Amino acid sequence: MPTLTYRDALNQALREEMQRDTNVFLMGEEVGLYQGAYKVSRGLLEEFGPMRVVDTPIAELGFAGLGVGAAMAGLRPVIEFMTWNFAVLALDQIVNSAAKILYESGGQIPIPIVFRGPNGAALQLAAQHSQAWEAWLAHIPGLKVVAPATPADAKGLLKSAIRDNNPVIVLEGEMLYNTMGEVPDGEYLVPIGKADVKRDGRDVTLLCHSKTVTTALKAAELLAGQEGVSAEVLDLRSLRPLDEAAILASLRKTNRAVVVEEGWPHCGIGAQVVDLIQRDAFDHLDAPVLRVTQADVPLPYNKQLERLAKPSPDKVVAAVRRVLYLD
Amino acid sequence: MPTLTYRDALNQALREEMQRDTNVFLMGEEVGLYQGAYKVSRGLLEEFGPMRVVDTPIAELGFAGLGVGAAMAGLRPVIEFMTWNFAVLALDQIVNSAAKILYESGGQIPIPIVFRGPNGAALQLAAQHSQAWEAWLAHIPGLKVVAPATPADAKGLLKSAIRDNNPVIVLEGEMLYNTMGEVPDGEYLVPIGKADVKRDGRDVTLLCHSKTVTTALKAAELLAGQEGVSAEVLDLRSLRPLDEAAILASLRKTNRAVVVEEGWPHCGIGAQVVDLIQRDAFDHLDAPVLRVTQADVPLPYNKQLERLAKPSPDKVVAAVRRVLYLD
Amino acid sequence: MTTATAPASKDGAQVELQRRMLRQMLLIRRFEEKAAESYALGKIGGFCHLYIGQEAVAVGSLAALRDDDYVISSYREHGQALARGIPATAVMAELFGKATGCSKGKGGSMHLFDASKRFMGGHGIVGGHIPLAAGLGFAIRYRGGDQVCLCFFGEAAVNIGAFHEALNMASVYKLPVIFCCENNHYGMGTAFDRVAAVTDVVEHACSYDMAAELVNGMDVSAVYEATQRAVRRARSGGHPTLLEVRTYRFMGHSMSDPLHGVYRTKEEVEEQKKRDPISHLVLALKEEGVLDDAALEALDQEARAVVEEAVKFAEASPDPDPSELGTHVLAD
Amino acid sequence: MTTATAPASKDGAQVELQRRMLRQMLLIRRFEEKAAESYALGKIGGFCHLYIGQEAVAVGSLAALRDDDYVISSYREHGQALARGIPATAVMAELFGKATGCSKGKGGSMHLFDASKRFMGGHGIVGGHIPLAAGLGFAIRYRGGDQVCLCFFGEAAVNIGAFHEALNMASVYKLPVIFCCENNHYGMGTAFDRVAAVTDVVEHACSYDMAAELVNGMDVSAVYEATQRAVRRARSGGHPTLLEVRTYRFMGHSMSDPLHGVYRTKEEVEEQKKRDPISHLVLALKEEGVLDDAALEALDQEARAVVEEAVKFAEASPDPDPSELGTHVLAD
Ligand SMILES: Cc1ncc(C[n+]2csc(CCOP(=O)(O)OP(=O)(O)O)c2C)c(N)n1
Ligand SMILES: Cc1ncc(C[n+]2csc(CCOP(=O)(O)OP(=O)(O)O)c2C)c(N)n1
Ligand SMILES: [Mg+2]
Ligand SMILES: [Mg+2]
Repeated sequence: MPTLTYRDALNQALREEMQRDTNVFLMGEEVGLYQGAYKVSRGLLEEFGPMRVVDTPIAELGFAGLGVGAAMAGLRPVIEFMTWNFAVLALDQIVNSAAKILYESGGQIPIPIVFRGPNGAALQLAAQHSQAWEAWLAHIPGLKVVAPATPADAKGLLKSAIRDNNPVIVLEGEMLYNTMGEVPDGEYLVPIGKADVKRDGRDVTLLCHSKTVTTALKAAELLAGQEGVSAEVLDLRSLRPLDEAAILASLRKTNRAVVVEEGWPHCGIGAQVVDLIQRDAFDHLDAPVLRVTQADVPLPYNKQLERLAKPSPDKVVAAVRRVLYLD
Repeated sequence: MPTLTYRDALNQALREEMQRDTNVFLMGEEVGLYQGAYKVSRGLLEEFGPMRVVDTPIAELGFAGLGVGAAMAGLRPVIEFMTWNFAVLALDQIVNSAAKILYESGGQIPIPIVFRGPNGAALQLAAQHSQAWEAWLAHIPGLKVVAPATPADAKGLLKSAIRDNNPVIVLEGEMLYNTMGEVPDGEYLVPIGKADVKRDGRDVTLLCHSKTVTTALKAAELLAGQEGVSAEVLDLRSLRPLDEAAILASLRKTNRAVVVEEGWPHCGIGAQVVDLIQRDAFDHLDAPVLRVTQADVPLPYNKQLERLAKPSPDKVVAAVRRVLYLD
Repeated sequence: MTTATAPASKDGAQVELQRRMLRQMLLIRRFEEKAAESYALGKIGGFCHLYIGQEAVAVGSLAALRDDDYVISSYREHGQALARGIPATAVMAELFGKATGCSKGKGGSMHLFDASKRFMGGHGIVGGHIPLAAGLGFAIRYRGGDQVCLCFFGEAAVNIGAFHEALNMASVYKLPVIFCCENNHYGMGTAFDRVAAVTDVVEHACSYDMAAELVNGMDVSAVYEATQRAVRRARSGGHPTLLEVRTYRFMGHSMSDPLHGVYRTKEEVEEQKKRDPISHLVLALKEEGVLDDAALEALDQEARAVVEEAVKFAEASPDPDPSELGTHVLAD
Repeated sequence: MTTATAPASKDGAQVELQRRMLRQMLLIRRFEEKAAESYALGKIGGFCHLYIGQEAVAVGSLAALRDDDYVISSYREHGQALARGIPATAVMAELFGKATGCSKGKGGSMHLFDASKRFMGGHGIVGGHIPLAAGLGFAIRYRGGDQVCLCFFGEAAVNIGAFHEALNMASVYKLPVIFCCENNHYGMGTAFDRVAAVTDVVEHACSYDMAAELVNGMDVSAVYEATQRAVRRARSGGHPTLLEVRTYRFMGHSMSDPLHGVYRTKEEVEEQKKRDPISHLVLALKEEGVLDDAALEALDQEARAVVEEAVKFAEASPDPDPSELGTHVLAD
């Protein structure tokens, strides 16, 4: 299987879907001439021309809404936000237009649109540019939300998102774009709504998604080495809908869990996962489910403070030790 | 003690604080000449004049940002959103300006501002006008979030919010504006961050806020009558920070809990409350904590469907029966 | 910018068009009166924004469109839905929240949809649908079609960012969109001149290098003709137009708002009622000798009958099945 | 709209002012060169947007302000922070993320603050600080003061809704705000004419009944004088002004963007460099006989020394204490 970066896997998914269906187009800031702020759209303008790879003004609300309107007419827009931080300006269109028109119209008008771009912190971009929005987006009925962690999942989930007849949020990671992995050639779809066991284990389940999959895998290594603890790493991949069956199955096996996420703690993804587990696997729980999240602060610029604020393998190990009552 | 409506209690709080501190001003759509879309600001223009009771264009992002700028210069703006549904347009200013400037500036510039208005569904206003945003707002560090359920709490919390040196979100309820209750005259402050036992009980804790306090109280009545179940009703009042001590104290007494909220389930306030309880009172829990929320759908216009979608005393009773293993 | 003038002479087709427009305006007027009545009786819930006084805008502009064009609007859209040809039965049933409504009872007054008529809603966030209109226009251009998209909104929406972002994009991408601003001078209880630095909405067209026209919204023919010119521009080169149509609402902002309120005087409303677009057209047709009292009465009776029928249909229709609560959240 | 012209004759104070402005421009230029160097060495992280080429805008406009006026800007604000008088040490330390930085190391390059200088940030969401400027202006008017607020932003921000909402409100409420658009022709890799229907930013003033002026941003005196006129309008009647200052950035958009990239040619950048605002002023002063090579060299050495000192200070300063992670989330 070819090895690709996460960036190129996304690029391949876009290219293949645009070749497959002329209704698919890409729109956003710098996606065309500049080849994408993070080069995800490299070469697409040249291949598909300016009607299908559309540079926009800085007008997140406007071009997100334009995308929804185009989807109302049956096109399949892929809207790139340079980062999800700026998409906060467009939430009205995502929430009040994209997620509601099908329902309000009594089922007449589906909105097949993808909103995608990097989510969460990179390095030292400070508070306004370092936010992880999955909890907000997953809160909204009418949306689907995915957050791939590997190049293969990035390709497979983006392709599924583009073919879905609903608004799908694809959360990428700036820090993931350069990561490498094997990616199946050609037709390769990862179904939305399916979690994936990234590492098998017996003693505890680490629930994670996007960048925190790496964090969890590193923690699992440490745990295997230092403590002889066998941690299962379950990559949620899809945050709405959650793969409840997979989460519960793993939990029933390990009886202990730690949820790791990049976002803030209060009403985060982890809170929902905890809610599910304690509700549907109460009697299987041998310890409270713990969470590792970003510190509950705006992200600071200083490098040391920033590192302190982010989830880390060490923090995950510490949480696992607690759920295993090793302390 | 005088009996007032929730609306007039808010009005009194605004009037008193504007009399007390000339830095306080009110701004929003229709707050002045029209006396407020829901008449919360009745009479204020006449008393304080157009510089302190300011009608705005329909420009939620703009006037929210204008308020934040005024707060940067030391004024204490109260920004009214006609409803929180429209505030989605202003979230960038709330999240990226109001909640971050103190931190980004290394503590130099506090933002003493209140954002207030009705939140959640009223009657048959359909999907775009019937949304409860507390989970989103409570997610954000740098904000405080309160949601009063009674006229007295409305007065006491709004006054505390206006005197707070931070951005405070005050979530009101259109369906609450006409409800009556005793309200202390003059200086009356309810501290932000304190829950309130609205009804004492032994067997189960109902955790609620805003409109669902009434729902929970009705359910408690039904439970006392039909089942001889003694339900404690704990009104969270403050959603960020949560009064964790009060929640845990009640739970340690009753060992069972149901969280009732108006918002959607996924990553809702209830999820965070569940997370807290199972983490810090795991050994006190005799049953999973259950949640009653709005159905996970955009709110429909039709009256019957709308009723089906909303939390109700019956749904709370059913959940309580389950946590008591009465079924 | 030019102001529309009536055509010099009339042929049979024109008379026929005007009679059709009169019929539509009467239908809207009677429909809205009945909606008010039904609202008072508690048959209609939620917000209900009536169109009385503004009939000429929907009727005149939509008369200039083809069936395959798109239409999109705000929450004050009953009149546009009817003028676009959605049956009064389906519109009234929607207001009643019934399963037979044009949005299956799930949308209500503010969210009327009929995809078969390319009537794309009914939207409740002020200004929020203006970018959607740009998107519909974008889809037309993408496919190389010669349709247009007609987008209605109130003057108060001009103060919100979405309007500006959408107009700029429509001009940059050359989208066949007609932005039809119904300037009725008030956004709820706020007069436009209290909250807008410039009250001639057409001025904004200059910032976007866009064609614009200021239109008398009480003259249905003027609206029709101005829209025709805009449609021509849009169909030929995809050029967008900003139409500012001056009109007036004779009722309160919504059913919960008093008739004139504190923000305008009773006298002002009475004065404006003298410009009633229906009377205006009736007078013109009578002067031309193509309408008499009997014919008018017949048209009016016809409108009333259609509305009666609509109410009966709505009353008799079932509520959506409870299972509908969970359908249409996601498409298959 | 008028274009600024140089004053007819010069007195000692004017010469003094021009020397001060030259000193500031040199400081900014040398500071930014050093920032680029430090970024390459990994001493500065995150995004870093340099101001080289645009020095005359910050220096000319801020020279027209009083100490009690407010200043607010975007993420490309190193130059403005320095011209406003924040010590180079505190600015450089902030870029280094140190506890001695003007934002205690928590803000970084994009979030420079100094409340004592009424420098209100450093904001990273394009257009997001323009409503904040209106709010600062509102506070001035609320208190009956005669200060002004000067707000810098790039031309690409004109396409976003916040700009329009803020300008309308500033005009409606008569706020003493000067909206200073630094038109450097590009927003990242996008030329303005590819994404804006109208490329003369001043045109937008018409929609808001606002005074406006188009200014040569490579001529520091022209910027100074235009700002003075705007300041006068603001102090007297609270009238806002939109200044469009035409300038050019000689570097990439940020440190991670190549010097010219695919969106502009090397030749274009070289051509623009001939308009260098520093050379322009130096030439003028030399022609007037008030500056010679030695004096220039002395000024430049002084600037270099200040910057050296700033880097030393930043290097030597400590990181914030780990406990600072949780402070300043909320005020007491
Ligand atoms: C963004 C937003 N803010 C506020 C409202 C509440 N609101 C509904 S209609 C309206 C007035 C709109 O006036 P205009 O655009 O002139 O349309 P008209 O009602 O006159 O037809 C307001 C403020 C809303 N729906 N959306
Ligand atoms: C709302 C928003 N969208 C996108 C970005 C990413 N971004 C940062 S700077 C920039 C270009 C801005 O150009 P301009 O306003 O002309 O300022 P300049 O960089 O030229 O000084 C973009 C797109 C952002 N910060 N905020
Ligand atoms: Mg209006
Ligand atoms: Mg620029």
